[in-house]
Amino acid sequence: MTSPLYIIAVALAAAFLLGLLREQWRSLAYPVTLAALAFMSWLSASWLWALASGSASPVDIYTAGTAPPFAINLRMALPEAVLTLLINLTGLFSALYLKSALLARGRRGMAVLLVAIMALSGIVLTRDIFNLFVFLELVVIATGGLVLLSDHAHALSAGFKYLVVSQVISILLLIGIIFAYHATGTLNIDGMAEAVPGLQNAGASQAFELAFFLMFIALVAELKPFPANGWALDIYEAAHPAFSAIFSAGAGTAALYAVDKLLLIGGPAWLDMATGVGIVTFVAGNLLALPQSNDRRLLGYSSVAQIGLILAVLGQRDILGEDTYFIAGGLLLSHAVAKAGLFWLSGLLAGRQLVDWADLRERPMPVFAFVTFAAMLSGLPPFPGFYAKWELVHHLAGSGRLVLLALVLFGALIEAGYLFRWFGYILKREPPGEADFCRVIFDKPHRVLPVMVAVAAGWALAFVWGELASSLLGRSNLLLALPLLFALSFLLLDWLPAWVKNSLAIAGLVAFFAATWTDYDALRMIFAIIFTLGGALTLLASYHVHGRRVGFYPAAMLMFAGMVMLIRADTSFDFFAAWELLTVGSYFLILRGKHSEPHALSYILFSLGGAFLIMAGFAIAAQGAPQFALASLAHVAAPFAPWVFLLLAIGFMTKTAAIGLHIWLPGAHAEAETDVSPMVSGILLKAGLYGLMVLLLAMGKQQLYGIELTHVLLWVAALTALLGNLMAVFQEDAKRLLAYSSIGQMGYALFGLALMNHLGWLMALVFVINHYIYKAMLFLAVGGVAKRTGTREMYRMGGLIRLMPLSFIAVLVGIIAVSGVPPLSGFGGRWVFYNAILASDYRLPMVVLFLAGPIAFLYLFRLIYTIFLGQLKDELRRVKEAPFWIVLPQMIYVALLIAFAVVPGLALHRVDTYLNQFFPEGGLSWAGGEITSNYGYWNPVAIMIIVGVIFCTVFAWLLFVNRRAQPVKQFNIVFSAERPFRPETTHFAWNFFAPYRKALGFLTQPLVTIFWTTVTDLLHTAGDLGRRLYNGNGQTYAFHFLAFVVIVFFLVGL
Amino acid sequence: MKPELMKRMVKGPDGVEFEVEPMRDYYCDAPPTVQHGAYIKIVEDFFNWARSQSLWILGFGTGCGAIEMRPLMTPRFDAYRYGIQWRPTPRQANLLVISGYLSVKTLKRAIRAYEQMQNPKYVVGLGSCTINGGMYWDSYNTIKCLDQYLPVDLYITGCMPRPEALLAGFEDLKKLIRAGQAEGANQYAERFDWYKANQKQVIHDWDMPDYNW
Amino acid sequence: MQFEWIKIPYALLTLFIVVNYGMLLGAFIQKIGARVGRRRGVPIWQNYADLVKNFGLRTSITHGVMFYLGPVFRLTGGIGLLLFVPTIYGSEMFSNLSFAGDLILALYFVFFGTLGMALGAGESGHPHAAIGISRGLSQVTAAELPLALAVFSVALQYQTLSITDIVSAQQGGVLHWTLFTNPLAVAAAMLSFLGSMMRPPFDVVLAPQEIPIGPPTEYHSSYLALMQTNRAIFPVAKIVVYMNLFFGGAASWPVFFLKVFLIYMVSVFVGVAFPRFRVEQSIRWFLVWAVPLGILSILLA
Amino acid sequence: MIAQLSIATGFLLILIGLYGALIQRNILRMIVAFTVADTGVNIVIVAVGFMAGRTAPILDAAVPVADAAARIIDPLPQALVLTAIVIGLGTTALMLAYAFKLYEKRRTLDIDKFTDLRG
Repeated sequence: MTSPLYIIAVALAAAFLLGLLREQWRSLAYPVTLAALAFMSWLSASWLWALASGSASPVDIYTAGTAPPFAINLRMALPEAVLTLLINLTGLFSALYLKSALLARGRRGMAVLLVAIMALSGIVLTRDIFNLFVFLELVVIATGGLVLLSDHAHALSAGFKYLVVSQVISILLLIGIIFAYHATGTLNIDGMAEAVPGLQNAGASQAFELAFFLMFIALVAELKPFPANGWALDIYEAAHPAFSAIFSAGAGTAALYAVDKLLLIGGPAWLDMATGVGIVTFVAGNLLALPQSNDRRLLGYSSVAQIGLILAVLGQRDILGEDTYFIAGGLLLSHAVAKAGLFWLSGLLAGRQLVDWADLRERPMPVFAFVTFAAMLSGLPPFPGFYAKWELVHHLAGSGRLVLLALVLFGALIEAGYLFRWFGYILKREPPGEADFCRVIFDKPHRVLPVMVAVAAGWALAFVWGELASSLLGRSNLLLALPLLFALSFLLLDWLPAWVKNSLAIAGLVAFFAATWTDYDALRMIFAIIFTLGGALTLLASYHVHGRRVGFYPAAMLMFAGMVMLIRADTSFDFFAAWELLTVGSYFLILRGKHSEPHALSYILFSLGGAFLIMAGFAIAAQGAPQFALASLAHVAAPFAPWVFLLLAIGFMTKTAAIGLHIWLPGAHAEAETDVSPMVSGILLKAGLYGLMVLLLAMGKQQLYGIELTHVLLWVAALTALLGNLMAVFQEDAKRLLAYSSIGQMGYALFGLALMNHLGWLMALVFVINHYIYKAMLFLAVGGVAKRTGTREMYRMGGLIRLMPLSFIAVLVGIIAVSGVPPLSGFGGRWVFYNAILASDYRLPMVVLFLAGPIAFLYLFRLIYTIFLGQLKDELRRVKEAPFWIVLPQMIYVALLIAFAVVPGLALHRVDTYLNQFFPEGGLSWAGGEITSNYGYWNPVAIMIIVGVIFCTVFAWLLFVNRRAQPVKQFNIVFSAERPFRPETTHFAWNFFAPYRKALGFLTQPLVTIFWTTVTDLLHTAGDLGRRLYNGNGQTYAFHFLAFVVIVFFLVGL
Repeated sequence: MKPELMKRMVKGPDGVEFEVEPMRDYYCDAPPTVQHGAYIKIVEDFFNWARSQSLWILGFGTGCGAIEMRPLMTPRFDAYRYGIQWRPTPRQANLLVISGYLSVKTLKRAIRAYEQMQNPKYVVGLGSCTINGGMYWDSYNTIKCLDQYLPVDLYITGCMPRPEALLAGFEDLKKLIRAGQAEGANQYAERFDWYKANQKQVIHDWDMPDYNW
Repeated sequence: MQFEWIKIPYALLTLFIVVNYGMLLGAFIQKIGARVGRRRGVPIWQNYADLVKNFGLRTSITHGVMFYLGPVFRLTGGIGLLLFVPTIYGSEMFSNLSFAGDLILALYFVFFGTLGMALGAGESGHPHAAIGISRGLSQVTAAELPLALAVFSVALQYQTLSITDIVSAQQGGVLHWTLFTNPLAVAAAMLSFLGSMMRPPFDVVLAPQEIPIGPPTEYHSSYLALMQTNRAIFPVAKIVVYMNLFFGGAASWPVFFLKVFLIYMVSVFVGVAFPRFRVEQSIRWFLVWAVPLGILSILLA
Repeated sequence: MIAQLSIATGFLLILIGLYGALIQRNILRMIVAFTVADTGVNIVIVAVGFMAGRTAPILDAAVPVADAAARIIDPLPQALVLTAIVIGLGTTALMLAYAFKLYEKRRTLDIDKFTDLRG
C-alpha cells in the first residue's frame, strides 16, 4: 500500500510546485491541483477499500523514523480513511467547482486550497497534539486566504472576524497543550491518554485537568458551538459556496475527529460536557436557522447544529459503545455530503433568498438533488441519518436519558421544519424572474458535476448504511426491499409518458397483492386490499392526466411502498421505516397541489413529530435492544408500558388527524390534486388506524396515574368526530368539507378501536372499508367537478346534475352511505356501533358521538345540494361530465359500495372470526343473510330488497299517474308571483347553515389552530431573539467565545 | 327588457365564450295544452267531486277585497268545513281569487300566479271592480274586465261582497266543478293567443315568457 | 325470524289500516283544533278528498330527476319505517317485515325519506326550499340527540335492540312501561318527539308566509299526493316506535289506535300552547332542556 | 522561582493582550494586542520547559551527550515555541494584510464598522 503520508506530501509538493511553476506554464497549475487532489482522494479511497475489505490493517506512520513520544506519528485506520476520503473528495470537487474563481486568482489560490485540504487531512491523521495544533493553524490561515475567493461584498470582514476568534482559540489551545505536556511529559495523544491515570498527586492531576479543559474547549470551539459561533456563520454566508462546502464538510469533520481524539485523553469525565455543548448547539442552531431567509446562512446554522448533534453523540459514547462510530459516522457523512451538495447547489443560483430557489422549479434533477440532501439531513430513510437516529434514540432510551432524547428529536423536528419549508418554496414559489439556471447548467458542467456526485454519494451511503444496519439489526438492507426498489425505479422511468407509468404502477400494486395475499391474517387482509388493490383502483383516475407528470409516480409509489411494508412489518424497525417512507411519499404527493405549500409543510411537520414520538415509544419499549418484534409490545415492563402506549398512540393519531393534531389535514387533503386526494384521504389515513390497531392489539388497556388511556382515547375520538363534523358544516370549499368529514369519520373509527371490545373493532373495520370507498369516490367526484368548473367553492356551482349526472350519482350514493341511512353500507357501521356501545362500560363519551351523528347530514346535504342541485350558473352552462377516467373509478366504487351494503359478510365475516382470539365475547353470528349480535339483528339483503321493492312500486305508481309531467327550466319556479333576478342571487348556498352557526358556531373557534400558531410563533420569536446575539462585531464574537469558555468552565466545575 | 334578461356572452371555466339567452335558457317555452279529463266518465265525475270538495285558494290578495277573505277562516264563517283552505304557493292551489280591483302591475303577477297553478284551476272575480272596474272604471291603471285577461269561472258582485256572499259564490263554483263546467284552464289554453294579446296590450313591461310554467 | 311470503299481504294489510287511520287521525285532530276554536272544522273525510283531488290534477311539471324522485323517497321512507317495526305486539300477522332489522334500522331509516325529500326539493331550484331544508336539518341535529340518548338508555335497560323484546319486557301492567321504569329517558324522548312533529314551537322549517311552506314549495299534483300519503303514514309509524319503546306497545288494534292518538296529542297540546322558536333558539332549547335528561337517563340506566 | 515569575509574566501579557484585543476598536491595535498575547504564550511555553540549574539544550563540548539528560532543560518546549512563533508570525501577517484590505475598502479601521453580516 502507498503510505498515507503521501496525502500530506503530495499536497505540499504540489503546493510548492505551483509556487515554483514558471510563468509560461501557468495553465498547468489548475490540472496539477486537480491531479494532486485526485491522487489524495485515490489514496484515501484505496486505504478505505483495503481496510474495509480486511486486506490491510491499520498502520501507524512514524515520521522521523522513531516511535512516539520522540517523533510525530500519523495513523491510518478505518475512521481516518473514511474521513480523509471525505475531506479530499470535498476538496477535489470544490476545486473543480471553483475553477473560474481559482483561475482568476491564480495559482497561489490553488496552493492555499491544497494546503487547506492537506491540513484538514493532517488533523485527521495525526496522533500528536502539537502537530494537531499546527494543522489547525494552517487551516485557519488557509481559511483566511480562501474566504477571499468569494465575490461577496463582506467576505473580507467575515474573514477578519474569523481570524480574530481563531487567535483567541489558538492562545487557549497552546497554553493547554504546554501544560498538558508539562503534566504528562508527552505530546502524543495516545501517550497522554495512558499517562493521565498515572498522575501522582492531586495537584498534578488538577493542573492537567485545567490544561485539558483549555485544549478541549479550544477544539470544541472549532466546532462552532452555540453561542460562540457568530464568526463561523459569517464565513458560511460570505465565502464562496464551494469553500463553504469544504468549511462545513471538511473542516467540521476534521475538528470533530480532533475532539474525538481529545476525548480519548480526557476520558469519560468529559463526555457530559461534550454532550451538553453538543445538544445545546444542536437545538439552538436549528432554532436560529428557523427565521433565516438567506440560504447560505441557514445552511451555516444547520451545519453548526448538525455538528453539535454529532458532538453530543460522541459525548454519549459511554452508552453507545461500539455503535458510536456507526451513529456518529452516519450523521457526519450525511451531514457532510448533504451540506457540500447544498452549498454547491446554492452556487448555481443567482438569488440568495430562500424563495429564490424557486429557480429550480420544473427542473427534476436539481430538485431531486435537493430532496436527497434534505432527506439526508432530516434523517429520513433510507439515508444513514435514519439508521443513526434510530440507534441513537434506542440507546438513549435504553439508558433512560430521556431529556437528551427529547432534545434531539425536538431539534431534528425544527430542522425538518425549515428544510421542508424551503423545499416548499422551491416547488411552489414563483421563480424570481428570468431564471438563468438553464444557462448555468450548460455553461458550467463543472459546477453541476459535484452536485450530482454528492447525490450519488448520498445514495451510495444509503446503501452502505443499509448494509451496516442490516448486520446490526439482523435484517436485509432496507434499500433492497422490493416495494421500495419498485418505487425508486420510477425515478429512472420518469421520462416515460404518464399512462405507461400508471399502467406499471397499477400492475405493480396488483401483482404485489397477488404474490403476497396468502401471507395476511384477516385483519391485515383488509388493509392489504385497501393499500394495494384500493390503490390500484384510485390510480385508474390518474389516467386522465396527459404528459409525463414528472415526480408523481415516484412519490405515489413511495407512499404505497411504505404502506405495504407497514402491514408486512414484524419488527419495530421495519414498521418505523415503512412509516417514514409512506410519510415522505405522501408529503411529496400532497405538495404537488397548486396551493398546497403551507399545508404540505404542516402535514410533514405533524407527521414527523408523530413519527418521532413513535420512534421514542419504540425505543423506550425496546429497553436497549436495537429493535423488537411488534408482538412483544405486549410484554413491555409495567412502569414504561403506559408511556409507550401514550407516545405511540399520539404518534399514530397525528396520522388519523385526531382533534388537536388535525390542523394539517383539511388543507393537505383539499389542496391535493384530484386523484391524490382520494389516495391520501381514502387510503393513507388508514395507515394511522392500522398503527393504532397494532398498538391496541398488543398493549390493550393501559393505566396512567389511575386513568385508563383507552378511556381518554374514547373522549378524544368522540370530540374528533364531533368537531370534525361541525367544522365540515361551515366549509365553503367542497374538498375542505370532505377533508373535515374525514376527520370526523376517523374519529368514529378511533372510537370503535378505543371501545376495546369485539364489536367496537368490527365497527372500526367497517369504517375503514366504508371510508375508503366513499371518501375516495367523493373526492374523485368533487375533484372532477372542481376540474370542470374551475372552482372548489360550492356556492359558485349549482345545478350541475344535468350536466354531470354520473358524478351526481356517485355523490348521491356516497352521501347516503356516509350518513348511515339504510340500505347502503354506512348503516352497517351504525348498527355495529350501537351494539358495540351497549357492550361497553362507558356512557358519557357516547353522548358526544350521538351529537356528532346527525351533523353529518348537514354537510352532506350541503355538498350535494350546492353543487348539483339548485340554480345553474351562466358560465357553467356548457361544462361537461368529468373525464372518463375520473368517472370510471367512481362507478366502480358505487358498485363496491352497494355490494358491501348487501353482503358485508364477504369482508367482515372472516375478521369477525379473527377477532374472537382477542375479544372472545360479543361476536356476531352470520346465518344466511342475517347478522345477529347479543342485542339485535340485521339482514342487509332483506333491507335492500324491501326498500328496493317499495321504492320501485311507489316510483312506478308515480310514473303512471304523472306520466305527462312537463319538464321545465331553472327559473320556472314560484317566486311570490315575481321572477328570480339571476341564478347567482337565487342559488341559496353561501353560509348555508347560518342559523346553525348562530347556535353552535362557537364550538368551531379555531382554538387548536391558534395553539399551534402560537407554538410556531414562539419558536420563531425564540430564534429571532437568539439572532440578536450575533451583532456582526468580531470583538463581540471573541467575547462570546471567552464567555462561553467561562460559562462552560463553571458548569464543568473544575 | 331588463338587463338581466338580455342576451349576453359569458366565458366558461375552460375559457370558451358562449351566448346565454335568459328567456330561452332559464324558462320553459312550451305553450299550455288542452287537457282532457279521465277517459271514463265516472272517474272524471269522482275527480270533479273531489276537486269541488278540496278548493285550495292561493293566498294572494290583489286588492281591498282581500280583507273580506280573512273572516272566512274565523269561527263565524269557518270556510274549512266546506273543504276550502288557503295555500301559500300557486303550485298547490287550484283557486285564484282576484280580490278586488286589479292594477296593471298586479295583473302581471296574477297572470304569473295563475299560470303556475295546475290544471284544472279556477278563477273567481271578487267584487265589482273585477267585472267593470267598479269605482275605478276610468282609472288609467286598473283593468276593467277581468275575463279578457284570465278565464273567470265566477264573479261575485258587491263592493265589497260580504263573506256570506263569498261562501255562496264558492258553493256555486262547486256546482260548476261538479258539473264539469269549470274548464277555465282549457279555455285559457285554447284561446291562448287571444288572452296573451289582451294581456300584452295593457302590460307594457312584459319581461317574462308567454307562459309561466 | 324468517321471511315468509304470507308476510307480504299481512304487511299490505297493516299499511292499509295505517294509511286510513292516519288520514282520519289527521282530519280528526284538525277537527279537535277547530272545535276548541268554536268552529266546525273540516269534514272527517277531507284528507281523502284532497288526496284524490291532487291525484286527479291533470298537469304537473318536473324540475328534474331528483325532483321527481323526492316524493318517492319520502313515501318509501314512511312505508319502510312502518313495515320495519312490528305494529301489534304478539301478533305474527302484524309483525310486518321486522325480520329485516331491529330498532337501529328503524331509527336510521327515518332519515331515508327526509334525505330524499330534501334532495328533490333542492332540485326545484327554489331558494325557499333550500332555506327550509337548512333550517330543518339544523334543527334535527339537536332534536334527534335526546331521542338517541333515550333509545340508548332503553336498550341498556333491557339489554336488547329488538323492538319485540323491548315491548315484551314492558308487558304485565302499566307500571312496567318504560314510562314508569325509566321516566327520564321517556321525558327526553318525548321532548325530542315534539321537535320531529313539525308543529309549533318547532315549525319554523315550514313557515308558510315567510318561506311559503319551505321544502315542498314547488311540489304539487301527484307529487303532493304522495307526500300527503306519507303524511298519513309517517307520523303514525314514528309514534309506533315511541309507543313500542316507551308505552308498552299495543297488543291489539284498538289499543294501538288509542295510544297513537294520545301520543300524537302530546305534540298537538304543546303546539297550540306555544309560539314559534327560531332555529338557534330551538337548538339551544333541546341542548339545555332535553339533552341533560337524556344524559341522566343513560348514566342511571 | 524564575520559572514561576516567567509564567506569571507570560500570563500577564496574555491577559493584557486579550484585554486589548477585546477592548480596542482599532483593528491595528487589536492586531498588536494579539501579538502581545502571542508573546505571552511563548513566554509561558518556554517557562514551562525551564528547569532550575540546568543549561540550554545544545549538545556541544560543554554538554556531552552522555549526561545531557541530567543537565539540559527540556528541549521540546523550545522547539514548540519556534513553531508557535512562526505560526504567530504567519497569522499576524495575514491579519495585517486583512487590515490593509479592510482599510482600502472602507477607509476605516474601526472594527465596529464591519458588522454588515449579522443574525
